[in-house]
Amino acid sequence: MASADPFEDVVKSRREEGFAEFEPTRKGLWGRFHEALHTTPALVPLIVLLAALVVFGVLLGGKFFSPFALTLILQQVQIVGVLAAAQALIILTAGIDLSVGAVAVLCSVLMGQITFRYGVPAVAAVPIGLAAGTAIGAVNGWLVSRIKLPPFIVTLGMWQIVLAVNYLYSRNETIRARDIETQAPFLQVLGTKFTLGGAVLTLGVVLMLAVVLGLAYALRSTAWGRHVYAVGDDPEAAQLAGVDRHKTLMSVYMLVGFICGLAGWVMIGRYGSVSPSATTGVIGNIQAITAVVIGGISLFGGRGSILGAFFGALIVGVFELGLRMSGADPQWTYLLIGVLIIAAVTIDQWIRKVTQ
Amino acid sequence: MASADPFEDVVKSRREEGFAEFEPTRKGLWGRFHEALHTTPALVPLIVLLAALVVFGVLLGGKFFSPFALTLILQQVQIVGVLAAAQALIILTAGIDLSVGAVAVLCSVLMGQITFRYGVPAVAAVPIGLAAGTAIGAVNGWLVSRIKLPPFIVTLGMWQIVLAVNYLYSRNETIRARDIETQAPFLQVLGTKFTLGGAVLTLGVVLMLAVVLGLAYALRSTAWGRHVYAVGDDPEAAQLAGVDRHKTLMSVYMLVGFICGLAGWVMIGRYGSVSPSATTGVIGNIQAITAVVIGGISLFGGRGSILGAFFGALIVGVFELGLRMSGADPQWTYLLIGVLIIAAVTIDQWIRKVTQ
Amino acid sequence: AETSACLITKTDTNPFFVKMREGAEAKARELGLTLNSYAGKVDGDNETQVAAVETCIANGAKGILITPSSTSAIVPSIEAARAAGMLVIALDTPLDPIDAADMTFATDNYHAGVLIGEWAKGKLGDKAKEAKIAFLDLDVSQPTVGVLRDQGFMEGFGIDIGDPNQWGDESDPRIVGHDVTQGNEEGGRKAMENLLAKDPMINVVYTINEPAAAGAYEALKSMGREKDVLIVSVDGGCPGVQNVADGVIGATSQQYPLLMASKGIEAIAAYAKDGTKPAATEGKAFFDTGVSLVTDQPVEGVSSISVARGQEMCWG
Amino acid sequence: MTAPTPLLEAKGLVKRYGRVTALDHCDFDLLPGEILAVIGDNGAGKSTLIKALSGAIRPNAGEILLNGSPVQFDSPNDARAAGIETVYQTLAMSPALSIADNMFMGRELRMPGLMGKLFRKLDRKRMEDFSRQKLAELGLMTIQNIHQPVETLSGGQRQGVAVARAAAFGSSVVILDEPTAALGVKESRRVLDLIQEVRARGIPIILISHNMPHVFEVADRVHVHRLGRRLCVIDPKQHSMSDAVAYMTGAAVPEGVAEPV
Amino acid sequence: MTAPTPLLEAKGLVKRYGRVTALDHCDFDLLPGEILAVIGDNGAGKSTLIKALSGAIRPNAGEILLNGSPVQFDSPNDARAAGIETVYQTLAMSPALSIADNMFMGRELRMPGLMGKLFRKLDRKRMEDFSRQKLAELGLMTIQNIHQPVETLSGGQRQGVAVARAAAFGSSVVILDEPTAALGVKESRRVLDLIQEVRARGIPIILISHNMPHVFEVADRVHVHRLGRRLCVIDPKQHSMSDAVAYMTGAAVPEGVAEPV
Ligand SMILES: Nc1ncnc2c1ncn2[C@@H]1O[C@H](COP(=O)(O)OP(=O)(O)OP(=O)(O)O)[C@@H](O)[C@H]1O
Ligand SMILES: Nc1ncnc2c1ncn2[C@@H]1O[C@H](COP(=O)(O)OP(=O)(O)OP(=O)(O)O)[C@@H](O)[C@H]1O
Ligand SMILES: [Mg+2]
Ligand SMILES: [Mg+2]
Repeated sequence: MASADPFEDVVKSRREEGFAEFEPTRKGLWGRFHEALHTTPALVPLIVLLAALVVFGVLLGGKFFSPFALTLILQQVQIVGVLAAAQALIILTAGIDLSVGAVAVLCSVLMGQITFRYGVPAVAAVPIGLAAGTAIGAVNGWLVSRIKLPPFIVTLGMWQIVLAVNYLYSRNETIRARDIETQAPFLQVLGTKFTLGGAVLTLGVVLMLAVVLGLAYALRSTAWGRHVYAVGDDPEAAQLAGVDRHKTLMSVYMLVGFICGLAGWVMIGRYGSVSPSATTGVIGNIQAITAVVIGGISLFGGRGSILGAFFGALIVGVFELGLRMSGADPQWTYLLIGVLIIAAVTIDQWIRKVTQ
Repeated sequence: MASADPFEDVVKSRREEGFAEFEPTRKGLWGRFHEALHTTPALVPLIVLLAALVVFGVLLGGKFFSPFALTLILQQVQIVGVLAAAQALIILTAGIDLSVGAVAVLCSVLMGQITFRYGVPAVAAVPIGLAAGTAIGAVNGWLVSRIKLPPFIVTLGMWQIVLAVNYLYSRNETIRARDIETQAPFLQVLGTKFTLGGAVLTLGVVLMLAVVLGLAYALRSTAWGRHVYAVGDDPEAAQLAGVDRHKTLMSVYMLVGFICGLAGWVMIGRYGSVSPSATTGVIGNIQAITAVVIGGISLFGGRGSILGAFFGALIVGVFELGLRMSGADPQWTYLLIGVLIIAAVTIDQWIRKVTQ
Repeated sequence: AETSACLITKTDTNPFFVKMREGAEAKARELGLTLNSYAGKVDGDNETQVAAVETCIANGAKGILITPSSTSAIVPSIEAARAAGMLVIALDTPLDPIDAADMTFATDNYHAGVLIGEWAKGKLGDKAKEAKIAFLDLDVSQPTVGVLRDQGFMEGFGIDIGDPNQWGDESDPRIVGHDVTQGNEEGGRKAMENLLAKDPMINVVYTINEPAAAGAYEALKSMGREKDVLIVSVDGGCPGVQNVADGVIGATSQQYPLLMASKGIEAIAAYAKDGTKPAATEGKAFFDTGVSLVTDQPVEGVSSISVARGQEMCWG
Repeated sequence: MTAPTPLLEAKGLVKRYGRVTALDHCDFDLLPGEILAVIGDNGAGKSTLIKALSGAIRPNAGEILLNGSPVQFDSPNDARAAGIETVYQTLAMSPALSIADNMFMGRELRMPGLMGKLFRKLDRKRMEDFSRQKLAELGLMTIQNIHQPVETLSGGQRQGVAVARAAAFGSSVVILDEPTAALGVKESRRVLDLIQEVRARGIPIILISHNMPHVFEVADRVHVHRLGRRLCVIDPKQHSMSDAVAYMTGAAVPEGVAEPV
Repeated sequence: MTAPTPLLEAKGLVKRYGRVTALDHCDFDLLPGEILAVIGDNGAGKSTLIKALSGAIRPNAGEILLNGSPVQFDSPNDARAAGIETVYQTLAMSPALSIADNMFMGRELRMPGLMGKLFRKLDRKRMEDFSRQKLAELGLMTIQNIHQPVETLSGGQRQGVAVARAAAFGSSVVILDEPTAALGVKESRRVLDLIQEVRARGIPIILISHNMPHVFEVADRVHVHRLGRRLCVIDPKQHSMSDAVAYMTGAAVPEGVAEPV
């Protein structure tokens, strides 16, 4: 045994060392593409989206590539797009929010009823609705973060509660589009149309884009965003490393509630009327989760990009409109969308694999 | 520096050592109770279940504690109970199965239609239906395990596909109970009633109990069960440790498909008729997941017991029957069930905390 | 003990059933009955209805009013309830077989469809031959009401309906397509957009109910086509009739849920008192609570009532 | 020599996990400016002790005193606010985030000017340069890509990041739980240097290690932990490594202590 | 001395992760019955090398030969089927499962008789007794509850379980990636004994370690890894620890090798 050998002395004096360097292994366009895929994971769903557009374009010809059809897709995904952005935030924290759709519907009902039942001006009713959404988010967040209940259960319960409150409070009454138009047009303001190079867009679409891009920036380039990822990745580790888990979760859930409120406002713009029985209340959550997962965000938290979720929403929108335009009947459309969703994620996996 | 000190020699000769022992810290009944909670996590939802029974018993009196009402709960949770057992298996592997309800409905439709449309005897149609369920499970499993798609997406797609196939294949036709009774009574055999000490049970209830207990045994006391937990806990680690991840996942998904087939057969027994538009196809998945999560199984896999899932299903069943019997109107019932689900899990958390 | 009754509706989110419940509650209060209400979770929810029937048996109710989600699948449960000595009355939708219930107080949904179909055909006149029709239905699971209304419209309009238990199997070239709406504004708008993307020249729109019609109207309006398309619908709720007045909907078939419900409660009260069971309308297997076409643009050969009259009779 | 007031002190700490007793009325003290080593068998309760001191767990009984006055840490952030910086044995990193993100977790740098103030934009470049430099100081020159997520680093590289973080930001106490376990010869050496640099800044250090030569090289006092409690504190200048090993494994009993089992 | 055929051999292994090169045309050989130590800086690629040898990753290029014939391992199970048993640096344990469950993962014992055959019932008692005994042999006497989930064990206890597993079940090659990193003095000593016992059974061992005294105590040959490839193989009897450290850190270049960077 040579334990008296002062082997550590060899490393006691510091030498100048360079960082290990290897020859770049792949070059040219293909190499750049690989590199880009690695640094920007949202590119993969984007590729799938473009592929879907091309396929339907070829199948349907000019009818599909008309500004009309393409902007229709944007309009149809407005609400799911906003909800998917909210859902993505929660899923990044390793949670899940089943109440997003219901909260959106309740907020739209509140905005409408507060205006029409109590005569509050619409410009005040909208902030009240948004505040209500934020408050519901805060309750969810508190239960998840303080009482440490599983997000699935908290938001499942909240979903039922919010939907029931929504029906009970509205007494199941719809506020008609015509009435809103004449008495409180501000509620519908996000439905305002404008043309941009032949494409007809609404303010709701612009709001959706703003929400998605704003969140993408905040998640990538602010400390808050890093904390959201850290909490979702490994909450124990994040807390030991100095992240305030409670504060981060509360901010996320409250922001999500607020965004759901915005979605409710977008709904009024899009449908004109205010109805408690909007389908979004029932399936908005699954639609949003689907978009998020197709967009490549892990349900286990901490991995993925919010832009991916947005592309995920668009992918589903393209499939739905494309299939309807090609004349598949509703039941077949339903079936084919199932197939296409699986196919989209398979292609996604495949791209990731060959570009490993 | 003393690096020449042969300090390791101290431990070179082995001494007799005893295992570290500390005085047991808590004694008596309370200590035993703690101990039991630690070794049998399913006890916590069981306590919540008993509490719910007591509360409704006090509220509703003898009406609720009649053998009729109590066995009614068992009959009403038959299907969700079986689906929750299946779902629990998948969730233990860190997956999720949105197709369970739809597969159950499709299997019941297949059993019915194969008998009535093609004149195959019912004793043969049932196994065909079960095989179909297993096959769908195999497809899910293959996509999850081989193509490595997220289970959420695979089963979301499969859910839509199966539901659409179900409507298309059955041509939206319901096979009436009377016809089944006269022409193929074997299909309804799980609806057979018998009395056991005043309580009316059906073979379907017995089947549910058998499935739950059988799975509980297999998960706890066989190598396969340990592998299921290991794969759900940390798939990488399990594979490095020598578990065949693919084989384990395939066996789980196929078994789940088979159990969904059984659920379909139970449905025929319970409802008498065979209907493609059974709601289980649409909301069976959420019901099953809810039961599983209330039962204390982690959605991140690898933790929890299948008995817990069963108690979770019963808890929801008790809430629903109790609220209905006390005459709450439907929206209030939904609202209260939402509150109660959150409350149940809060109590669960609380019990875990005080007995830490 | 006090007499209790159950009302089981398909869902309780559709205003139609909300009104039905209000009617039943008002009548029950008047007659001193305890009323427990139940509803399915989604359209076509048979399972929850079965559980509700079982609860009514456990509670020892005297009678059940039910709008069956699945007309045949619910029958075994209904038989069990009747065996337990309860009076079972089907509201709005008959059971299959119809005599599985003690009595049925219903509108004929098929007939409601026929009325709007005939009206649309008459309104278009000769142009009916090259009409382009969009069908906005309820759900892919094709619940019975949706099928009856849809197929009734086709018959009224003169389209070969193929299998009467199913929509979507027809081959008439005038049909642009079917899409599903869940019976609300949201679904109505999206379905309309989808069908317009398929064929922008649509000029007749059948809708399952008035909320779907309102949604379809929004889609048409955003493309500037609201003036040259005929929308027809079924239900006759007050906002719907108002929409007829505003020109959003051309004509709608009005039903009377409050009437059905109050009749039903009266029947249960009578049965509880002396065991009498209600009788059917002359010549029919059920008690017909009637349906009327509401429009201000009457068409010859199709009887209709004015919007003003419709507003008086609307539910709520 | 009269003892100075300990900077950090613990009395009678108890921590139980169900049937398991991890700390059994354990005492502890850390004097200002010293390097205190904590040694003991696997499972003796060393990590549990420092988790209690750094607010990561709450003990069932006992009290903790900082500068002589009792404190209660409900979260690691409380302890950090009191200036206690810790490298946990599990490293406490977010696997999917990059090296720089992990180094600066909870104390991120913002861009100067408007972008930072108004848009709270992170200064990526500054954080990456700092990380690269700290890792180079530790001799971790094999890191090829500074954007690599921490989960893709080798075991030693990961540990290096955690140690660099604590040393760079430590303010009043630095706790290191087996900081060199996964490190190579050169990298371990650099960590020992770093420990001495930190001490030279006047910051006391708690070092848990199984490497006796290293412990005896740097420690001022050695806390020997056995079966959930402090067995004794020895002076490395007056005791040999063999003594220490004998005490901690139970092969010998230090003077004035009754063998506990 | 003519070289015997290597039992396990690798030629020109390459493994890239995106921009990172972990193995750069690396060669490797293991002779029958020897203890081969692999040493190298943090991040040199040692773990990646043994992952390639044990089927845990698939190299981008290069070939692996077992007893002279090429093999391809698509999964760790393939390698295990060929008799290669590995302790990974990350330990590869299921955190929520108990010690015995982890020890016997993939090779569970069934009850004798009908219960085992028909109902495939596990023999819990036998597995627990075996685990307890193996842990006692390693000196891990601080484990208080054999039913404890592995995630609640201390760092060293966890590593002990992993090492005990590989040593107990190793059949033709045993690979140990830093098996003593988290272990105490006594426990490390026992692992070294264990390694020699395994070799005495005729089973060759690959030992990755940063502990030079241990390496030089037990190894027959030392593979020095640097920057993703084998720099040289040295005989511990003819080279000093200082030489080895100098080679692996790049402070000196062994004869006949051109400095790669
Ligand atoms: N969460 C827990 N649940 C149950 N037992 C635990 C838990 N954490 C630690 N223990 C037990 O407490 C004892 C002390 O563990 P600790 O991690 O403090 O040991 P250690 O001295 O740091 O050992 P090592 O040198 O191996 O890191 C061990 O027996 C361990 O099994
Ligand atoms: N999945 C991965 N993705 C990207 N880079 C990786 C991945 N795994 C390993 N690397 C890189 O490959 C190199 C070699 O890593 P490896 O784990 O083999 O080192 P090692 O020699 O075992 O080091 P240590 O002594 O610290 O364990 C490191 O630079 C590491 O960052
Ligand atoms: Mg430790
Ligand atoms: Mg390594």
